[in-house]
Amino acid sequence: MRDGAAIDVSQERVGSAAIVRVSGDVDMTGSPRLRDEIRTAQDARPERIVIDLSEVQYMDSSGLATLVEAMKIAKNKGTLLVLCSMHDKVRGIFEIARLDQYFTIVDSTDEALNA
Amino acid sequence: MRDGAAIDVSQERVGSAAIVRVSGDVDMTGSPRLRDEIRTAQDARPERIVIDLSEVQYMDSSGLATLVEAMKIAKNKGTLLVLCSMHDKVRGIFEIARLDQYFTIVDSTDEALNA
Amino acid sequence: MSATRTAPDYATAHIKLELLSDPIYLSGAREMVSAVSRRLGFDEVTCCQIALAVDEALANIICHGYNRRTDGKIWLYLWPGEGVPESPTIRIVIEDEARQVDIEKIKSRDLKDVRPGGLGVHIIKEVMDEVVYEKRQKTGMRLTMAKSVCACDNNTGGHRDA
Amino acid sequence: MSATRTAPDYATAHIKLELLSDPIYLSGAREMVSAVSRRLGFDEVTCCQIALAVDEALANIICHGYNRRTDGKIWLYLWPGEGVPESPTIRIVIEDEARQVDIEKIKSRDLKDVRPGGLGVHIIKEVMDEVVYEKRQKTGMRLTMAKSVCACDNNTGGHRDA
Ligand SMILES: Nc1ncnc2c1ncn2[C@@H]1O[C@H](COP(=O)(O)OP(=O)(O)O)[C@@H](O)[C@H]1O
Ligand SMILES: Nc1ncnc2c1ncn2[C@@H]1O[C@H](COP(=O)(O)OP(=O)(O)O)[C@@H](O)[C@H]1O
Repeated sequence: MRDGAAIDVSQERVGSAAIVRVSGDVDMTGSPRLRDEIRTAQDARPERIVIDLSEVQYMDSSGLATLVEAMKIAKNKGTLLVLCSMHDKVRGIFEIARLDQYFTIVDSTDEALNA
Repeated sequence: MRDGAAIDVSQERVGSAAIVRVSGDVDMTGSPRLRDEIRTAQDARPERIVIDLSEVQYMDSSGLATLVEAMKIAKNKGTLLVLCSMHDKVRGIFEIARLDQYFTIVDSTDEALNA
Repeated sequence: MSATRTAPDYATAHIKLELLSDPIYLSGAREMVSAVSRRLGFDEVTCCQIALAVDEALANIICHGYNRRTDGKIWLYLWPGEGVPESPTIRIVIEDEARQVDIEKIKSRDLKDVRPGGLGVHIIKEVMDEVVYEKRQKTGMRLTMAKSVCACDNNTGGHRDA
Repeated sequence: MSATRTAPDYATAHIKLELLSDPIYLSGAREMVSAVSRRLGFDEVTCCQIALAVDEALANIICHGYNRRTDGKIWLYLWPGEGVPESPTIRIVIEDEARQVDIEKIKSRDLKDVRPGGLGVHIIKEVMDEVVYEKRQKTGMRLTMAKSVCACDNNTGGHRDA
């Protein structure tokens, strides 16, 4: 069966950090896949998880929920979680939800790896 | 009244050439505006008309009709008409309509000015 | 925010969309609304916000109304406002045949109590000018939303402080 | 290409869109179809082609069927195919209440006779696998279009030689 998700998620290990790259629409069909991938990254217990949103044009509250959950787990495990390369359109929804201060949001993966 | 067109058309004179720049969707709502702008350019009798399609993501047969008409007028007046910077998605419809050979299509405005 | 109203005048809607409560159709519905908003004269940011509100409303119907059943029906009706493109208006009504819930229960969590979920209704209310939930006559819910941009102000909404 | 059929089973459509014959709604309809096609598993190029076919069909109904009246009604019904995302299928039926024309008259100009216009029907037939025009029972026309991509072939259509 088709799962109807228009999203791609992959990850890469860079030193002690895991970079999770997302592309597509992070909506109700795509969020579960992002959640799985972040979980896998977290299970490997990296010091830092960078979530690269440069290829995300659309996110709804299911995406926010996924990232809030990831942040809670990261805080529990003492992992640093950083969001990077967010489009303005996507940042808008973080602001509406008052989550722009809750997350560490930086402009590039480089910055995220060194933040 | 709104006219519902999601298109912007402007023109610029560069030496003996007129460059017509289009952005947006060239569909039934947008084509008449493109047609008007090309007419205005043609009325000034430039040696060459360059139609820059770099910002056009979508074109339907009304756009093709507008460009075929412009080409007929150009041929009549002895003006050179060149299309440039066409996206692959847009080129597809020229191929389907077998119009890719009818027009002079080049990659950049520079090339179009010197073709 | 929970006034009881009579049913809208469906016959005058410019667009009616009926879709199954399957999440794979969320993107189709929101892209349609976004494209129409653009043609009505809304700027890019506002079009995205209107699409987001529609997406959140539909996702809530699928999750909470139909409990993730994918064969429920959802209707979306759209009316453009009269007027110039500098002051576009859009009115959207979304209806379902899902379970009816008390209007007071349709609300997001406290924003300060950060946890996964509980943001959809907040987003809808933040982004749209008018948001009214109500029970339909016999079965299901109705959500009426409207958004206008006045030519005279630059507030396209969405970033106001609550 | 002009077989007479019975009306489709409207009740089984996953999506039904009713819109006014106003060109400002063309983009909404095609963006919806494009987004749904993407979710069904079609590649980017094919999604654009399916959207183009829908746009051409609607534009023809507005121009030729309703003579550019903007208050006519148009219905679009959409069915996804059963099956895996590697072999997506989509079926689209478009109906109107506009004037009925003889099926033989619904055809584009000779491609070699280059002149403005006369390409829409050619594009629709080139881009879709199945294209059937017919008169509806009482009033108006019906266009049935389908497109499939077989997992086993790379031909996404549209660039075949006629
Ligand atoms: N269409 C709906 N039908 C039934 N209940 C709803 C609907 N929309 C919202 N609700 C209720 O409002 C609550 C808050 O919704 P929301 O802010 O979107 O957060 P979430 O969906 O994550 O719970 C939901 O938990 C649900 O109880
Ligand atoms: N929906 C329709 N209703 C009535 N006639 C149509 C319809 N679609 C196409 N036609 C007829 O088919 C002809 C060819 O259409 P098309 O190839 O799209 O070119 P054009 O629209 O530029 O004439 C039209 O001129 C018209 O006579």
